[in-house]
Amino acid sequence: GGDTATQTSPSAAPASSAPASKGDGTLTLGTLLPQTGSLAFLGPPEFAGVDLALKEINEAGGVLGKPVVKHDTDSGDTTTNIASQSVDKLLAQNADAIIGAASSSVSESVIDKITGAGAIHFSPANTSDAFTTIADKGLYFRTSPPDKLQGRVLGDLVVADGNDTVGIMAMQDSYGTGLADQVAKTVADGGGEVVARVDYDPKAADFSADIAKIKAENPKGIVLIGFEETAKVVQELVKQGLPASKHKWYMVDGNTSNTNYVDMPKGTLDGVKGTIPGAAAPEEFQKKLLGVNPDLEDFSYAPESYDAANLIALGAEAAKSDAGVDIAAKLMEVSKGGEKCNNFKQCVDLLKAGKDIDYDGVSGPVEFNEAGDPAVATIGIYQYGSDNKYATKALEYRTGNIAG
Amino acid sequence: MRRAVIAFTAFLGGLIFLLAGPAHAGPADCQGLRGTLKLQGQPVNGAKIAVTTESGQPVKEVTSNAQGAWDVQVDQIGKYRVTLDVSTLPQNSEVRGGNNVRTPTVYEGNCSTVLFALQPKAAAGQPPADTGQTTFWEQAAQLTFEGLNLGLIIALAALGLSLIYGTTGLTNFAHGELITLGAVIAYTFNVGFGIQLIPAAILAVIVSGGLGYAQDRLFWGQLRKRGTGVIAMMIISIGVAILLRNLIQFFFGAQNENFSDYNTQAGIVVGPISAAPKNFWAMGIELAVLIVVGLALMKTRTGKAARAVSDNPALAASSGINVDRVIRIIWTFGAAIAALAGIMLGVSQSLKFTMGQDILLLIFAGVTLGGLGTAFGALVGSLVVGVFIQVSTLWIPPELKSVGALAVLIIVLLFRPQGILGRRERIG
Amino acid sequence: MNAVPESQAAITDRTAHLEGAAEALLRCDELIAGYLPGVNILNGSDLYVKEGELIGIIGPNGAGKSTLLKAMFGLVNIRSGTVLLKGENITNMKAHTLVARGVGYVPQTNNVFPSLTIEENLEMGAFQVPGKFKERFEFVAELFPALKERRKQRAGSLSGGERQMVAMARALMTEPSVLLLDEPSAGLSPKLQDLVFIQAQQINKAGVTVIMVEQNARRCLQICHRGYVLDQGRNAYTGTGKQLANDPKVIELYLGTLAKA
Amino acid sequence: MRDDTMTDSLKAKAQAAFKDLARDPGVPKPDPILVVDNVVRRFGGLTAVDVNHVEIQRGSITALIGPNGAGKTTFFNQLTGFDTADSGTWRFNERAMNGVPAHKVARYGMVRTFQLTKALSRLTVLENMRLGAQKQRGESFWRALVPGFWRGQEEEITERAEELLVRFKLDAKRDDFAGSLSGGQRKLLEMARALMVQPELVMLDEPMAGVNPALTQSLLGHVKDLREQGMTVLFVEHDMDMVRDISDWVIVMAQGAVIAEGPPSTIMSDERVIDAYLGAHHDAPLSEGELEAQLHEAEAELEAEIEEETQK
Amino acid sequence: MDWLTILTTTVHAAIGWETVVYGLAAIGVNIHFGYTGLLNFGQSAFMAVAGYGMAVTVVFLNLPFWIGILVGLAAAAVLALLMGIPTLKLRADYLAIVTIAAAEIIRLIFRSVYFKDIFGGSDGRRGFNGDFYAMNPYPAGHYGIGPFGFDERTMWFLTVGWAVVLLSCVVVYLLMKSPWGRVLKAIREDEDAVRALGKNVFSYKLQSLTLGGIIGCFGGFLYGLYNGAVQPDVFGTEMTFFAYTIVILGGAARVFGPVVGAMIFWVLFVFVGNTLAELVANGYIPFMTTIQVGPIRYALVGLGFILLLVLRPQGIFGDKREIAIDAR
Ligand SMILES: Nc1ncnc2c1ncn2[C@@H]1O[C@H](COP(=O)(O)OP(=O)(O)OP(=O)(O)O)[C@@H](O)[C@H]1O
Ligand SMILES: Nc1ncnc2c1ncn2[C@@H]1O[C@H](COP(=O)(O)OP(=O)(O)OP(=O)(O)O)[C@@H](O)[C@H]1O
Ligand SMILES: CC(C)C[C@H](N)C(=O)O
Ligand SMILES: [Mg+2]
Ligand SMILES: [Mg+2]
Repeated sequence: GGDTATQTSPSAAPASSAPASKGDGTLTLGTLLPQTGSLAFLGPPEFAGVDLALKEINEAGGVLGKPVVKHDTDSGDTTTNIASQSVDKLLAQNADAIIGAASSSVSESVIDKITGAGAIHFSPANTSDAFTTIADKGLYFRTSPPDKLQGRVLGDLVVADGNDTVGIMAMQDSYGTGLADQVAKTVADGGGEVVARVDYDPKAADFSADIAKIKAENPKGIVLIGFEETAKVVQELVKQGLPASKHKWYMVDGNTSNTNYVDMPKGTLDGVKGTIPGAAAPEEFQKKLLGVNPDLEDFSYAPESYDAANLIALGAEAAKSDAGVDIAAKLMEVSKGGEKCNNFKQCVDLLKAGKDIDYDGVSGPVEFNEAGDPAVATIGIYQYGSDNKYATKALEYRTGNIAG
Repeated sequence: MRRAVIAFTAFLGGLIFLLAGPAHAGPADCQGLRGTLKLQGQPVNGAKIAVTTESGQPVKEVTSNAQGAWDVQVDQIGKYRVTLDVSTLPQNSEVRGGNNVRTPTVYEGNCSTVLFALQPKAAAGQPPADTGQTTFWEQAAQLTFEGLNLGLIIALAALGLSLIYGTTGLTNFAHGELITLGAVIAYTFNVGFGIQLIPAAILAVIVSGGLGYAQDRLFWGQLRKRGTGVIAMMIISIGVAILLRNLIQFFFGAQNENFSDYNTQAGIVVGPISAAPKNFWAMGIELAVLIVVGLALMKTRTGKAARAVSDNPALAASSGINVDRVIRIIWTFGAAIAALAGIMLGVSQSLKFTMGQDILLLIFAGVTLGGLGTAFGALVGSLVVGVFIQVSTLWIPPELKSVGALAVLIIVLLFRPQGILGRRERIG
Repeated sequence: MNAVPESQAAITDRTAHLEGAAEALLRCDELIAGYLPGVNILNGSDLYVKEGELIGIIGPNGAGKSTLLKAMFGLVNIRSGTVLLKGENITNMKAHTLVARGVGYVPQTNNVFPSLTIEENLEMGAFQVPGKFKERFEFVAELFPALKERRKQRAGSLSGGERQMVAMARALMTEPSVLLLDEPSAGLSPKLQDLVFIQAQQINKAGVTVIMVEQNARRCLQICHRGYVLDQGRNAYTGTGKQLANDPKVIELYLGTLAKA
Repeated sequence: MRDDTMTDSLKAKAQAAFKDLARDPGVPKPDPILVVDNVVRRFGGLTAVDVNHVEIQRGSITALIGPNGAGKTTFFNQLTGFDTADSGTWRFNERAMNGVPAHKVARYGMVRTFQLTKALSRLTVLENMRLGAQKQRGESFWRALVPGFWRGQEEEITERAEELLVRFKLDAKRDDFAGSLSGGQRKLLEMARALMVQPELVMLDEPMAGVNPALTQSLLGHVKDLREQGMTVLFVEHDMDMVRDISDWVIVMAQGAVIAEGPPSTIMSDERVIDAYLGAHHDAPLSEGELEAQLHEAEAELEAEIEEETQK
Repeated sequence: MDWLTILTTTVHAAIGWETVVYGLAAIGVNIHFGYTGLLNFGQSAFMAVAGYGMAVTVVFLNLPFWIGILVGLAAAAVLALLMGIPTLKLRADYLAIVTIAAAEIIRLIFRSVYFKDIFGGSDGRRGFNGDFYAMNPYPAGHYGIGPFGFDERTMWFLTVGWAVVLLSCVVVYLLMKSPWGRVLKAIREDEDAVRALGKNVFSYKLQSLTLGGIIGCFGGFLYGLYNGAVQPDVFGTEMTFFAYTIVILGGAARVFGPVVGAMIFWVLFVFVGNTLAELVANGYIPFMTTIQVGPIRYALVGLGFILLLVLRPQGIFGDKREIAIDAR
């Protein structure tokens, strides 16, 4: 988050000095990830990523000589108040850093509470632009890139596929509308025309009216931005005569899923493309994840979660303290500029040897900028086959600077 | 509708001429602008394209190659102007929309694609090529159909609610969960045991009826016996709703699911409407059930007894009506009908553990609008709600569509406080 | 009320009751019943009716007359005591099963189904014998012609007296062998009050056992074979109708002198 | 019991006002408190009320009688603002009252009771009574917050309420919930509560139906007292003994219209009234002999019918 | 098993922010429903307009905190009028549905894209509680005994919160003992009878709606202040439902019913949830995964409420006799 924002808002200033750190010698991590709600399908890989990292950290001797402690909680989604209670519980358990939430909206709803308590708020999956400028006392970080990049890549993809008329169905929240704005801008710049844009309520009972609005304009390409409810949108598209065989559909990280569409008739999603932030995860990493949770079907955001846990642990080692504020001060340092290393054991050994390190994670090089966002990131472009699943190997990866 | 059909054919036949760049044409270290010009699916060779900086400084001019592709690499990132020289296009073609200037941005280490969509020039006097758009009236027709589709499902669900409310005075906030449960049971038979959906649905309706019976026998009936008031029962039903909903989530999961039959059925076109065959079947079944049950309530002895029990259970008992039995019959039917509504909802949308809860307010709105406790009122009210929700999106954003329907509810009740078909009580 | 009055009517005592009740069709013994936990409304009421008798129950407001009828009919929980019908123990039996045994009941208040039409109300009266509906409907329609005219009107919109007619008619839809009437004449015009009393007597003549609670006490005592005076949930006096009607104490405490005529 | 001679003289005084009046429906009274013109209320095809002109004499006890369904209660509903008349005007103390909402009607001094009683179930009997009192300081939001403002008044009210409760034999029930009262007790409470309002005109809808005769009798004395205090009473009743005993004037309604007016003695012998309302046995309860005769008649009829049936 | 955490979170829940916020919502509902018999199922709307009124004033209009509070209060009062004038003439059950509908309309407007610039769409508004915590008189530190206790922020919040709760209780106590309260209770029983006695029923209902709404509105402020954010979806029907459950748990028409009800509610909620989570995390319930804890917790909580209400339908403070009267 931008400390600048804190300063420009005078009303927030008195509270912006983070409370005294309460390091107790043990690094305590809390997870705030979706066990329920509309992102529940992304919960398993994220939990697995954190679990894997923790396993490696503790095998390597823990942090500050003690094993890292972890508490799992559910983030639910914005329609429930679960996240808030989970945070209360984690803070009561002296969590130094909280990994989560997945949904940007959920994160926004608890960020003041977490940072107000002086803990680190570290999301592996928030991509909303809002966090770049949010007032966070310097305690908010993320390993996932802001949607500026994803929007750019997706927009370009849509144009490159020759869609001169584009319809956008976007879930109405900070993530959905932000991403949709970025896509729309890129498409317009590149010569396409966004002929229909519907920001829908993900809780709506059905989407027939929304699709009717898209259908009215008969766009060539249709961009679907949302979470799990996209399955309903897909059905409605097919029903109203806008199937993927006649129109080109595009999806995003919130709905490019290998579990949500498998029971649809063969070929429903054939050829549909989707973008997910994150570089190709090495085979070996996926295998390790499967070792932690053999039932994994999606791997989205597992690398980001893994990196988040590692970074926090390294930050603590570098700061020689487990207090959130101290770790936060070191996070930028360990993420860039120094001797490269890419797992906890390797990095911590370098740290102990008194070296400056640059952690390069599974999800990418992870170099934090001032706002606590990764400065450079990779977006993968995936494509569905006739079995309504996408290959975990992307068609293409595009790496770029977030800024610019 | 004919126009829409033609539009699609046109689209498929490539009447619209496109120009598209391949998804990954350039080298990995590409930094600049690129694109591909196509007309009617054929590459356009020799079209001139000029790239300048934002301020107009010329950067480079290129011509499209045999594949129609062009490519300009730049050193500076930032905004550029790309102009297509229309005079170099094949005769009788033009840029769709007429604008031949684009202002893309180049980012570090990335190429941005620039698109000029080409189409044949419309001959003078001829209407412009059909773009496959739908007219207002086609949209209105489609939305009315969607409204009836939704309205009938709401009506069916509302009927179950209204039966139980009418007989026991219970405002059952757990009705949504009865709907979900019906759908989930059908799902279990259908997907879990591999039974075709129609027999699975019949089984599920029967099982749900049984569960409704059991629910009254073991729970609500016992509460009534203890003299629990209707308000207390209403609050208890909130607890039941929370319990059931989360149990369903525990077993079923939190994701959307679909029946294995009729899933994502492709739409067929009937007049101005595009809908899946299953929608028509479902609407037929719903209407039939509604009318049969409504008439049964008005005409049969048990139906009248149900209304009598609703008015005054003690007096009903004094008249020789076995009140508990009547209530159990109603619970059985109410739950069975709710289950059917759930299955229909699952068929037409998809299944989720909150599916019932999500439409509960609309159900209540339908029941209330029609007049509490009247079977046909529930039908009328629900149809009004359903149609209003969908049709209002012609004017308001779809995300606010429920606002329209709920506002109508309030406005109607202002002028008819007893609902559309309800009756006023006499005073004195 | 504790002072022993000088009167023709006997102050109730158990021996007389037990004697008379021996061959009764319906008898209640030492009923204790009430609505709220810990509050008894009936404090050991005794009552018996022989087959073919017409019994009147009178007493001040709140004495427990309605409660007694409700208790017999299974609408109030009996805490102790027994109710026997033809020797069968029917204590706390459900109302609808009593209807099947030939008991009919007209409540004092809330005695119609407001959202049902008059005709449907009467249909409910004949619920257990739907086949008889037509025939009985003609019968009650003749008694209360107003009802036939309005058969499609919802009972909820009827006037107080019209409701009372519906309530009475509803009970007459079945041909009960025991009929419990709770203030059937209240709210009716004098003309119809006559009708009700005559009707009650006629039904009784036809072999129906009738128990009638009335505030129109004089009229009631006039036609009944025996009467009970209930006070504070206990039988205060009992005797033949004539005895009670002429008893000075009963007159002073319960009948008043207004209608002496 | 009150001093008979005294009430009798008062009764005479009240009746003096009626002495020279014509016996026509709608006859003008010397000092009317309520004047009603052309009030019509229809329910679908049914004309429930169609009153041309009627006046209620101030300070009198007027009875409104008529067969069941004549429209008496509906008429009350129109006058007191509980229902909207299709047309018509009425003036109470010279003030036009149509369209005035129910609570204002009561505040102007015209209070009614309900035939189907409306006990405030989960309030105690005493609270029910207290509610009736008017102009309570503690009924305004801000003053309610400071008990000092209303304590004193509350005590006065309670005193008055308790007096009435004793009169109505409800004092033993004063702290019980009104919902636990018997049918007759509810009637009593309904009336007692209306009297708490201290209205100018009290309109009682069958106040004594279901009330024990002995109690009725003692309450009649109270009603006469009201007249003494200058209150006007308009009541609906089917108990002719009561009507005869206390009313100064009787208005008869049938099928929505006023068909006759007059003092009780003459009205009860009016042919139309006997026909439509009283029936043959109005002036005295059936004597034993009559009863027998009636019964025989009925039996004979029945037999004849049965014979007819069997012959068919 | 981390019994200590379970214990501390449970104890904290009893006096924590949820109890304060939901307690206030329930005190409002108690006035509406418990005393006046108004089935207002739109209580969450009062909380929403209050929270948003404050948030929008501070964040969007850049006005000071106190103005935000005033705006929130005004918004709640206006809502009471807007909602009350058309709906208070409806029969109880119709009123229930209409008020739910009204509350949903408000929520949908708050979350709409159309007004996103003002209300922030489905993400709501955040970053407005700085002034509130700036007023905190407690120096930084831990307040409490051993593991039981709060940091200075929470202490400040709870001090203010409980002061508001107690003040509300005093007001309710005074009012409901007065003739004013008697009129409300009478309206609950039968409004026609009250009308016949010359009371302006409509005006009293409106007063009741406004008063309960304003008390609920403090719940809305405090929700926003504690969480530092207001979001449309937390002000959904569930919040109102919980408030009703709390009222019934504590005993309707009892001054302290809502407060005690809220304590029971949240203790149950937190205790069940955290115990279960710990049991699962430590492998005592092998057939369940941590992911399934969420739903089972809610299910158990639902079950708990059912049992409480079944076993004690009159609530903690309620009078059994009252329940027995006119059960239907
Ligand atoms: N809301 C209504 N809808 C239809 N008919 C009604 C309605 N209210 C009253 N009526 C009819 O109007 C007529 C007059 O009713 P009202 O209650 O005024 O009679 P009443 O003179 O008070 O009779 P009673 O002596 O029996 O109380 C009755 O026939 C009744 O059925
Ligand atoms: N539903 C009830 N709940 C609690 N108490 C009740 C209830 N109904 C009646 N009671 C109490 O029982 C007593 C007897 O009532 P009941 O109705 O039997 O009297 P009653 O003799 O029929 O009087 P009335 O002549 O006025 O109808 C009353 O004093 C009343 O307090
Ligand atoms: C898990 C992701 C789909 C979450 C999404 N990127 C968001 O920020 O809301
Ligand atoms: Mg009685
Ligand atoms: Mg009447």
